[in-house]
Amino acid sequence: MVESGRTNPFAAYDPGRFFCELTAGRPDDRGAAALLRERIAAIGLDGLRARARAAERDLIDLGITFTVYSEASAIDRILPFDCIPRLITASEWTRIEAGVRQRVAALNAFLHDVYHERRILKEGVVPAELVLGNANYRPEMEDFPVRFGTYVHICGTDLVRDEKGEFRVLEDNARTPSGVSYVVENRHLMLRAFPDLMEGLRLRPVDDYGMRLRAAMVEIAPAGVDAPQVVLLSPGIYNSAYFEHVFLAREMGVPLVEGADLVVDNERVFMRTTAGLWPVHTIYRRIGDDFLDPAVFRPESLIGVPGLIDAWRRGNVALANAVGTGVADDKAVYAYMPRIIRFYLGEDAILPNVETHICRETEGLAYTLAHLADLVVKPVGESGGYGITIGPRASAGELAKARAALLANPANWISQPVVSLSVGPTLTEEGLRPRHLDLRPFTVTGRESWVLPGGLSRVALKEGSLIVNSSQGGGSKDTWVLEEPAP
Amino acid sequence: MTAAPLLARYAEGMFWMARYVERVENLARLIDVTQSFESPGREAEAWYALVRINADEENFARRCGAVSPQAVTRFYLDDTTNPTSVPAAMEAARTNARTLRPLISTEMWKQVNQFHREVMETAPDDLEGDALSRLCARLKEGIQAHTGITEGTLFRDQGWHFYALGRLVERADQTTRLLDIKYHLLVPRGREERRLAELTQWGGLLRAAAGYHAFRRVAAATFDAADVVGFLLADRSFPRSVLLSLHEIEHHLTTLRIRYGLHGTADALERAWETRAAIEGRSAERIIADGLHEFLDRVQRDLIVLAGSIGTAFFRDWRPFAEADSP
Amino acid sequence: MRYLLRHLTAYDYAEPVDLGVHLLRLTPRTLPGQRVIRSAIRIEPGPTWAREGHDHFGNNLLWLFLPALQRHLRVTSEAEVEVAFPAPPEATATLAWEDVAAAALQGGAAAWQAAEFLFDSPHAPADAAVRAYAAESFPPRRPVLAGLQEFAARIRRDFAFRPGATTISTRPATVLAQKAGVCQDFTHLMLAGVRGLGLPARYVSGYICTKPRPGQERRRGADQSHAWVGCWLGAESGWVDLDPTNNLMVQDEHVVIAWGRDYGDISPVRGVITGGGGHTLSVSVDLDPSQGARRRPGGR
Amino acid sequence: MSVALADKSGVDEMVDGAGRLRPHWRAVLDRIALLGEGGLAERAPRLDRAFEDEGMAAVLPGGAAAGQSWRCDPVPLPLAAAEFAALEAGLAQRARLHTALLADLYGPQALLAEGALPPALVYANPGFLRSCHPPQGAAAPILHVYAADLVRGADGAWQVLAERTAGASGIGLVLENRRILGRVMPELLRGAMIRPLRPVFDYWQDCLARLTPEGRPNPGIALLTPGTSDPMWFEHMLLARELGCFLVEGGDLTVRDGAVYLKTLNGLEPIDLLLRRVAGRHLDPLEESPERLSGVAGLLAAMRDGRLRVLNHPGSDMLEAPAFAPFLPALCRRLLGEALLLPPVPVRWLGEEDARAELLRAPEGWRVRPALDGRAPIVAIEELAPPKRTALLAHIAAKPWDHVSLPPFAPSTAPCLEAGAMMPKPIILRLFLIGDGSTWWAVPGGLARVVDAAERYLGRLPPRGLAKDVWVLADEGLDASASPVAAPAPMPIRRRVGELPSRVADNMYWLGRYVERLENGARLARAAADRLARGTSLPREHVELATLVRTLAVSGMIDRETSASAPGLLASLLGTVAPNGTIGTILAEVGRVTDISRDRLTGEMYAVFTQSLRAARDEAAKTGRNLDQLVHTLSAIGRFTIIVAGVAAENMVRGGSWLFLELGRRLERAAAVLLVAGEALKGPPGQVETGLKLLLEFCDSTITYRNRYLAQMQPAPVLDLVLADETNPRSPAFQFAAIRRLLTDVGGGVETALADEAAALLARVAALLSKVDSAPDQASAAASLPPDLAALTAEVASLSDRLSRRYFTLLPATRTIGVFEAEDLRRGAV
Repeated sequence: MVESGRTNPFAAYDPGRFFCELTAGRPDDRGAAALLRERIAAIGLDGLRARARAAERDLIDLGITFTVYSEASAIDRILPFDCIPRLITASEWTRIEAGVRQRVAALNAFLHDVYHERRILKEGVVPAELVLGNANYRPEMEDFPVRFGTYVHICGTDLVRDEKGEFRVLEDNARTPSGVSYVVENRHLMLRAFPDLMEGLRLRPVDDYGMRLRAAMVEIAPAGVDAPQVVLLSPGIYNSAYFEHVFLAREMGVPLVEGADLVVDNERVFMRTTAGLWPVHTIYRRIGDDFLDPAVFRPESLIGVPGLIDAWRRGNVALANAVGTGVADDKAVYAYMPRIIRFYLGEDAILPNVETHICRETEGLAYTLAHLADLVVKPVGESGGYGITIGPRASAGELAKARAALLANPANWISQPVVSLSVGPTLTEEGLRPRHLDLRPFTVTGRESWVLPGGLSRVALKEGSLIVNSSQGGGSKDTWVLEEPAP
Repeated sequence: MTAAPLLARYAEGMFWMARYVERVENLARLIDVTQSFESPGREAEAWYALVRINADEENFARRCGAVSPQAVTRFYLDDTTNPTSVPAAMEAARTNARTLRPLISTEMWKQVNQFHREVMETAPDDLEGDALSRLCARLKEGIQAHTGITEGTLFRDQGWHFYALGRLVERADQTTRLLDIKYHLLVPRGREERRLAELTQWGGLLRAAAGYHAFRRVAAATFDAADVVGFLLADRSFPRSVLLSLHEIEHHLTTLRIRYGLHGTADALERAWETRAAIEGRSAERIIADGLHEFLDRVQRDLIVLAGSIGTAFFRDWRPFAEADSP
Repeated sequence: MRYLLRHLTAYDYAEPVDLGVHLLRLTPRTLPGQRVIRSAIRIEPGPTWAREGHDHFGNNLLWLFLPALQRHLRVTSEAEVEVAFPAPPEATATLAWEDVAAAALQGGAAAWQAAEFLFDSPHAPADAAVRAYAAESFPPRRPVLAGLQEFAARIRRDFAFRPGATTISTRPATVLAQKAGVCQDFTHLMLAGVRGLGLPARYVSGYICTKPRPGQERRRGADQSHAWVGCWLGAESGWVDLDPTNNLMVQDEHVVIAWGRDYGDISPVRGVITGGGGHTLSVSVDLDPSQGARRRPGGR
Repeated sequence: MSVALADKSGVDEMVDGAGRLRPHWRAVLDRIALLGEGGLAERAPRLDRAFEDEGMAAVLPGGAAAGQSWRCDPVPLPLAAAEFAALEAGLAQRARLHTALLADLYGPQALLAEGALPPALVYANPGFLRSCHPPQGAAAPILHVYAADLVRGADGAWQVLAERTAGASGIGLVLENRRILGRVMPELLRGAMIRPLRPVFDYWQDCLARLTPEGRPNPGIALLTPGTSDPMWFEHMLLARELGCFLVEGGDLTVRDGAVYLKTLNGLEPIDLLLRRVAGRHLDPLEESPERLSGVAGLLAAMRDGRLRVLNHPGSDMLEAPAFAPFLPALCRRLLGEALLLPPVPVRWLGEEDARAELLRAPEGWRVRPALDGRAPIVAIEELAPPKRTALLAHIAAKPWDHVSLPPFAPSTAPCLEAGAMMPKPIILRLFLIGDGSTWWAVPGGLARVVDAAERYLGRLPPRGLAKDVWVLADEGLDASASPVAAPAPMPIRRRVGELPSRVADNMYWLGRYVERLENGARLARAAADRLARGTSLPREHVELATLVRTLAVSGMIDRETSASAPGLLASLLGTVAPNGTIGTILAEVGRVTDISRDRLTGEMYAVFTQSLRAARDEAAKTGRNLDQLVHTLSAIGRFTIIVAGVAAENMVRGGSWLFLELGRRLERAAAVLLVAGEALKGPPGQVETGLKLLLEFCDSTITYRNRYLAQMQPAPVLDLVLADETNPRSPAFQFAAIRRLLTDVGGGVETALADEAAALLARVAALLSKVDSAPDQASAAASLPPDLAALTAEVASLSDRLSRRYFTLLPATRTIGVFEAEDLRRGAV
């Protein structure tokens, strides 16, 4: 059914059994959600659609796009943007913020430990082969000191929300998490296109991310440098996230460089300028470990900087994130995160994991095999939604294939129950409809951690879909964190 | 606190973005003038001159074959696969702008981006009848908006100087080529009784260089070929004259050298100075008597070398340790 | 009769004048009945450029370009003139006025120059009432001069000489209605009336003797520029001048400076200035009989 | 395509009496057929639109509403080569005849003495200038342009209805018709074998070269226009531009010591040739019509003295009198010894007894018009109401020489597009000739004017109407683009930089200031609108908005009192962009100045300016009363201002116009940034950071600031960037440096006083900065700046004043003395 523009767009909206981010009653929102619904209704479906179209046009004009490459051509696409914002109350945010800080602290402690004493492995809390045998483990990092013990300077923590409204961590992104530019741009877009929706609501601002990030990058620069030169290293304009790189470079006020712009001479890193070589002290890199230095990792990499790792190891340049962090955000390690937090911090995880069964452990494998049709089975060390089997939706043949794969290499798998992701009203062809959401807050850590209020809310635009990745048909929403009530 | 100097890649991007933008403007103007001033019965010749000015004879023959107004406009305005077309130039300008995104204002990028899309949406209908002149007007207006934003938002730092160099080099090159081709179309016919017809053609040439009214104001009454050649080559206030372009090129190179200590400008400066001296040293009559084509040929070669030496000094081929490393 | 003429025009400006261009008609014409023995015009401040010449009507002209930033302009015209205009023909012997009118309109060798003064002019436009007033003196076939003399006498009789009653733009019809004015108004009135009947008539400017002759009353219009009417009596008799202000035939009390269709053609000191703010003007005219070379005109 | 049959009353241009197509129309119909079925009807509205947008009416201040301008019918009127050649010969003969006639009438007047012309035609003629007829004789009067209105009689032969010897109004329309037709319907002209109009100006300039008084190698040439209020101003502008001469008004010229000069920035420039578009009798208030001060005092003296040549001769207006027509055949034999080739329409002068008698016998059926005024309309006696008719007949009886009579005439008809079909409409053809005093050349085109049924023929071109492009077909075998002109010696190029009339410099300066004022106003309003949109909850946002409101109020854009609340501010902002608001008024002013400066802008620049300006004004005039509309309007204004900036940066010749446009922009921009800085820093030191952020936003410098400095918002670096950084295109320092360069150029390196002042301002900015930089508490130091900034702003204003006084000061008003006063006759003596 397609609703006409005049009816209340919420009339036909039914989130079913899922937690709805806008219609679930939350006493601590102080009426914000109701106010927002009223305002959305006042604009009406036609109004929403017209303004959304204008907003998309704006995105295209601004070139806020990612690039999809096929053989014949390169097409610039915008990340689909849904104009109905997601609301987070002040108390919810307090909890999330504390939770992701705790988690980032644990990740950094973990990384420091595995590249130094390996206490956690020696004590058997985490299986040693899971770490040392991991493809993302970098022996080059062993015994290498990083400033403040911070390996993960920028961390994106993926959260979901179950039927009860409980936030759970789905995944840690400790390598080169992306998407933060959308958080800021979405807010700008909402300010331009829907100023009336937020009028009078006190929202936590998001526009100082660049400044915070730059401050952290300056902090981590090699000691003794007076005015450290920070750069952002991008694979170049053909990278699908190029827009985000530009955005961050501009927001930070640092040069955006490509590999070819940097040269290493005498174990120091320089950039090529019209006036000659200019020293560089901190590199916020948006290139994977493997491509960073063809002299050390993949020799065929054209986007890297030969000699970079040497210079880094000499302490002449800082890299953010550090090399070798991939070992910490592995799905296999994820399962152990509650134990890791307890090990290093002596606390329980503030934000629980999604219940996870580690198939390398006998009970885990047994449980998984027994409940295969009810579980989501995920490979470890992969990302992007590929290779996943969702039990309740899988055919008998698919289940059989998954079972075989599990038995062949149990250590490569974990399983989780189907999390019923929360939903938010989303503008579709039919009208406002519930669509599943996740949330990725970003944590910036130099000497200390700072969490960007809100984060990226991704939405699965297909009905019933749980896959929120942009490459798989996901979109995004602006995330509104309400300010603490005034004292 | 000193800011970091300009990345070499940015300098290159600025230079090339400006060249492509200038190219779009020149093409739009040429097409507009050709269409407004085509002589009855001699359309094909007029349109083919456009192809020759852009040194596209082979390229055109391969892609289009026979010359007709329609073929030429399609070739330059609606053929994205032709590397010398307006869409191709705009694509290149945008790619460079994308590279420069961290450096240029949001307004500037947004305008390039919008304008690029507008150019890419050119449809065959836009080349028909009166739509063509409207299209050319839109193209020119788009470039003028680009220039205005650049003027108002681009800091006058190194990047701006490279931007200016790009526009000026391209402009000087276009003006010499325009003069070369048009002059040879006109002069061999020079029988006295056709003088007026030629003057009319010169008017078309001046319009193509956007200098018609300026010239009218300078040349009080009648004029001849030498006046036009002199104006386009050596006028000191006409923005598209070769001399003024060279003069400004020198200014920008000198600023880069003095204010930013870029000593790689030496070669290019010398080249600009020599070319300028060659133009200033001789009257238009003298240049024509000695062979205008040969002279323009030399200026063009000089410009190529000039652009090359800017490139060698600052852009792609720049090898910081090449000399030290070589045995 | 010999006269010494002195005509002083003085402009005083509130603010300096940036630029002044002037056209003077102050030098008496040389005519069969008028001999200009000497004449001089002094200008202060001295002009940066001057040209002498004649206008379409043969009047003497002087163009002046004055230097910038003057605060005043003084023009002094001095001349010694001997006048003895021939006596007019016997009035009853002149042509019937209708014949004069027809000859003038016809133009051609005998009359084409007189025909110029047949037509309306800006200061003497045709007017039915004025024409009717004039026509009373022109019954059919009346000799033209007889009609003119009677017309001039009627003006002298019917109108009061009253400075300030009119301005330069007052039309003859208004003058006729209010029956008052100055010499210029009477001249324009008479021009409009006579031309309305198809007779050529011209505006003559000049001076009239300042001091009355023994036994006569002082003439109206003395001490100033004066104006009267020249009338064409046909190819043979040519032009005679009548002064309606004083009801006189012009013979030896008047000095002729210039003539034209009306005042607009002969204004004596005409100029275009830029700046200057307000100004005051003072004029004085003396036309006194000279006793030989008792006093040299021109002051030197 | 339907072609209605020609009305019986007149011959039809396209079909003969038997309904057969005349052969020379074949070419036209073939071209039209190329447009396809309905193609003509489809293009017609676009043609109308183009004329409204770019035509003559579009330049009239305020723009013209639809239907107020000249339109061009899409169907041209072709003239066969032989027919045109005959017309050219006939009209050239008439032009020669008129030249000879003038030579006599402003010389010996033998024709009057012989009785070949009645005196009334000369002496009652308001066009006869006595000041041009000195008794001792003068140089022979010269005709240089000539036009004639023609109608085709029932016998198919062309007759001359009226002649234009003063100037040839309408030639600009001819060129515009062809240009716009060529642009909107290029297919129509492509490949048509018609003679091009382009050589017109080349020929014209050749003529001017030959007409230059001898011994003047670099003549100063000017075209004198009554000014922008003249309905034909567009044409004057076009001609001046194409002929490369100055477009001047009376006030731009001055006569010094007997020579004519143009007042320019560099002083006085001599003028040798004056093309006049002002009636001869309004040229010189000293000698003619003192009541009009539109002319130049002393001009005629300079002309008589041989220092200036006026074209056409000031006295030539007299020949437009319709009464000359019946005398022309005899005069032609008498003066040229030739038979008159082109007959006039059968006009009779009522000064002739027979003609008068015939008219009075049966007045019905006669047309009457004033004999001596070629611009007065023709009246049909039978159409007059009885009292008017009686009055007219009485007037004719009293002053028979004052009128002419003519029988009714039926102009030929030509097909015009009406409601998609071709309909025959009566036309009058105006052709134009250009000459150098001896030889004449006809412009190979013309103006075919459609005579509205309601309109009686007027002597002058009406302010609007429907015209047809006239195509002169090229002779077979003859090169269409060749023309029979002998080559004169080429003239050397003459530099004209700096010879800018002060009036034009003034206009360009204000154009620059207004455009920049618009940009700054739009920027501030935009910043306020954005904050209004997103709401202001944080204290910082309150401070920002309050600062913006203050700045807008100080700039006179809004009223501070009524803008205190959010709805009040929105209303104020909408009010300021409305047509009667401050920004709306500036927009209108920009439009006005653009129009009157049009002769200084190339056609391309003008088109770009006006199109984007119109878009901005259209947006501003929309009735939407919401934020969206406001933002749209501000964007459109922004687009206009950047386009002007773009054109100024790359497309304008670096001459006087450009210098003053730039000066205006730079001064205004410097003042605006200083103003915003002053307002942003008002307040306690604790609010300084907020002010600094706002300042960075206004100056587009946020990204650069981040690029150069760390996140920390510190007063000294921010103020350095926005005020004192000479590389920042928005900083006052950048403007002052530019102003110094511009003023140095304007002063020609000789006058340095003003440039030195600009340099002093630059130093003042630097001093302000060091004050903040060296202070122990930068925030307090910054908060103490507003008085200094205000002082600096005042100095910018004073620089502007001095600049105006130096370069634009208009001379005080001119007046006449000694004509209207005549106190000497009225002073109260006795």
